[in-house]
Amino acid sequence: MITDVFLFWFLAIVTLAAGITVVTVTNPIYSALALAMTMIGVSALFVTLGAYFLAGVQIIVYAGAVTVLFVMVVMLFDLKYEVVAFSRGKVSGALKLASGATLGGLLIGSIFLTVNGVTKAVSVGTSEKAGDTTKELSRLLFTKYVFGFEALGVLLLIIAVGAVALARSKGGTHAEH
Amino acid sequence: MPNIDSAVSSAAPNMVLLTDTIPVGIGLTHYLVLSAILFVLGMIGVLLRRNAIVMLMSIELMLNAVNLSFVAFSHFLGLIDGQIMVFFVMTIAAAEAAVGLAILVSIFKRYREVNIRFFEHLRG
Amino acid sequence: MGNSLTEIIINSIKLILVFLIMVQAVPVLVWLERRGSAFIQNRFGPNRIGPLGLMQLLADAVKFLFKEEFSPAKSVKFLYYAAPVVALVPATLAFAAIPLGAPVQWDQYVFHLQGYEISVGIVFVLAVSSLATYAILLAGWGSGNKYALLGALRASAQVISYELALGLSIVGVILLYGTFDFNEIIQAQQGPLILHWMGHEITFLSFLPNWGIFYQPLGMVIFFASAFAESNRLPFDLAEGEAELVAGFHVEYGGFKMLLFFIGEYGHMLVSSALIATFFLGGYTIPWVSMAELTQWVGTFIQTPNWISLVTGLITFAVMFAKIAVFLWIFIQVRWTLPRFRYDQLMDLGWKTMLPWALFNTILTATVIYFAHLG
Amino acid sequence: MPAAVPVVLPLGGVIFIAIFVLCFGAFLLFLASKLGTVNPDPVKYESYECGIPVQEKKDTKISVKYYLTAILFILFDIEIIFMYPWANSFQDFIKSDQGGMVFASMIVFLLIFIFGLFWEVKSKALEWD
Repeated sequence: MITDVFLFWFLAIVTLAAGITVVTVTNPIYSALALAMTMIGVSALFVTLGAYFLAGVQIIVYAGAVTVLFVMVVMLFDLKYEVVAFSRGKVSGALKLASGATLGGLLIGSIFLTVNGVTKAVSVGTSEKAGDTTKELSRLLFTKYVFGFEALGVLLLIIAVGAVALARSKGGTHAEH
Repeated sequence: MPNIDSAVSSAAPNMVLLTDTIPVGIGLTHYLVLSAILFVLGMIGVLLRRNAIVMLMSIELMLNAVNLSFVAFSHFLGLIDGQIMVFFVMTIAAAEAAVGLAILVSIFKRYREVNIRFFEHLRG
Repeated sequence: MGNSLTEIIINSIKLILVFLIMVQAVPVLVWLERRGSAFIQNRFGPNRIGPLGLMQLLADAVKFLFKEEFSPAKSVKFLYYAAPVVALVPATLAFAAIPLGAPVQWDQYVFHLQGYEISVGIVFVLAVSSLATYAILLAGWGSGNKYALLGALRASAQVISYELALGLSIVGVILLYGTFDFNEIIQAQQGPLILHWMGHEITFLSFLPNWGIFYQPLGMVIFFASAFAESNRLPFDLAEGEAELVAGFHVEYGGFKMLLFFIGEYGHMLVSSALIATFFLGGYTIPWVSMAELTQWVGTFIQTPNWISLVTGLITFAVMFAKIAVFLWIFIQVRWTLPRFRYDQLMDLGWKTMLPWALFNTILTATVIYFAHLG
Repeated sequence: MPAAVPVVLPLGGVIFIAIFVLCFGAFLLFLASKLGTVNPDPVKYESYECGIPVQEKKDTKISVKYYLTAILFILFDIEIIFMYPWANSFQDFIKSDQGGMVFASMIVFLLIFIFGLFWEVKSKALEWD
């Protein structure tokens, strides 16, 4: 039990530190790398929650694909340190920070107020064997959520077509001259 | 394998408060607070940063925070549905990043600019 | 990592041992590569130091350690030094997840001859190896050299393109065994090859072992070819096309930093070979000999159950390494036999040839499994 | 409460060996930097461009092809990831007589996938010259 607690705090600190780095660092390349670290941290937190398969998918999709795209784009743009990384204007900046803090306070407060009322369905056996979570996940995905699954397939197709069309349109990256 | 829906309804009489079942250690609250902090971090990033790429990264951060709370709920409530939602959110997030970056790259190629304030001046 | 301090310590030592196996394999592979290439090209290769030039490894290590350590003036120091260190991680993590031998039973303890048992092993290995792109991109960006950056972009575009074919070719294997767990896949490949079709048993092939290669020949070919591209080796080492790109993403690296990249690359080869052996060649099992027969045979020499278990584990470990060695030799042989692809040919091969064939393999496997279970 | 104990062993091991390898690599680099001779020379610290004087360019033109490849990779990668849970439990579905439905839904998904791939090839988004 003590190792569990230790693991959670370790991962939480790593994830939060990486998340803060994403927002505060002025060099976008370090932002992207910190984002990758955040993804890995969140994936490890998934493991502590028993979502083994999702943890793997999180790394493959986010850290292995999406963030690589971010890193590549930053490299293509050849962006160095920014002079004006943050929005100017002291009043508006303070306002934005304050609104962020307010939202955070509200969220955390509501979590503490309501979490006691969250009830747990006792008899539903999420098995402790990880493979079973995966099988359960795919059973639900292909029965209850099969329509959403197909819809996502269509969405991905549209995005693939759209991304290429965007790149080939006038002014796009692959425009024909 | 038990059907989830029927299992929930049949289990309704002996539902227990989560706080009763967790004597020590890490509970739902920990994960939810962590996810809330990550979400707020992402929001502050979107509000404060001017680089459009970093803003997209902050949006990814927010989506990750949501994923974390989905999985936490799924684990502590014993329902797999949350994990499937995470699956969907991941797909949407990747699609959003792909299209967002495609637009950014198009604009950058033309105007060599990623500052979000510059985007206001764009006219069709 | 375990519930008591002893378990934690034992597991830590085991993990470090697995890592050291990987690191120690690298100089041997380098020696093999140099001697092997010399053999293929009818020359001698390193033969001055020690018998068969074996001591060359030691000399090289010392040389690397005493080389001058410097970084180009335009490099981003942190990323430049981080890249070779990061390059070590994916291969190590992936290698530790692959079972290298039968579990050893010692009194009430069970030692698995693998770093950690993960029930979603396949997904884990794929996830970890998808992180290998970062080392390449970091090296290219950190060097502050435009050729390095170009090489890095090329290499990473190549790696991610072939990751698609690699990931899709495994779907057939997962369909076949219905699990992500390496140990279960190895268990399922024991015994003779008996095909099931609509409730009938087809036994005329039962002189063959029940290996995945006989079910998934196309999947294996695609997996093997993608593994070459993933580890950036010839005929896919476009990142290193020295004619136009000097030496690719590691042009500014020398001395020990280069050696770390080497360990990463050879580690990748090791992982690929081990994965092929696990998926398609029965892993650590011996063909035509079941585990029970092996234990019985060992039992004729040794009496103590602990030692029987240990010797059995070591024998299976040796078998696994023999299988890995075969594929490592093919890696080396191919490198010195085939010429390099052109970049457009490479991308065409990945996207327009291997991806459709892998799709075809998936559909075929699913259809056959579906109809085989009817009746 | 679902027990979280069996998680700890692999996750702790992964984190341990990752940190160990990072320290190992950093230590070796440190050792090499201490042991090696230092012999500075201004030319040595220039970028290596085959020995000719370094050509300074303000903006290096890098083909955006790489980036389009990366976008297409993300999309197809996700489609492949969707096949993993399906492949993992396809035989279980067949055993519980849901095989036909699941098989059909996957075929529809695969057709969408194939159509997307076909479209990309046809629109020459994957051409390298």
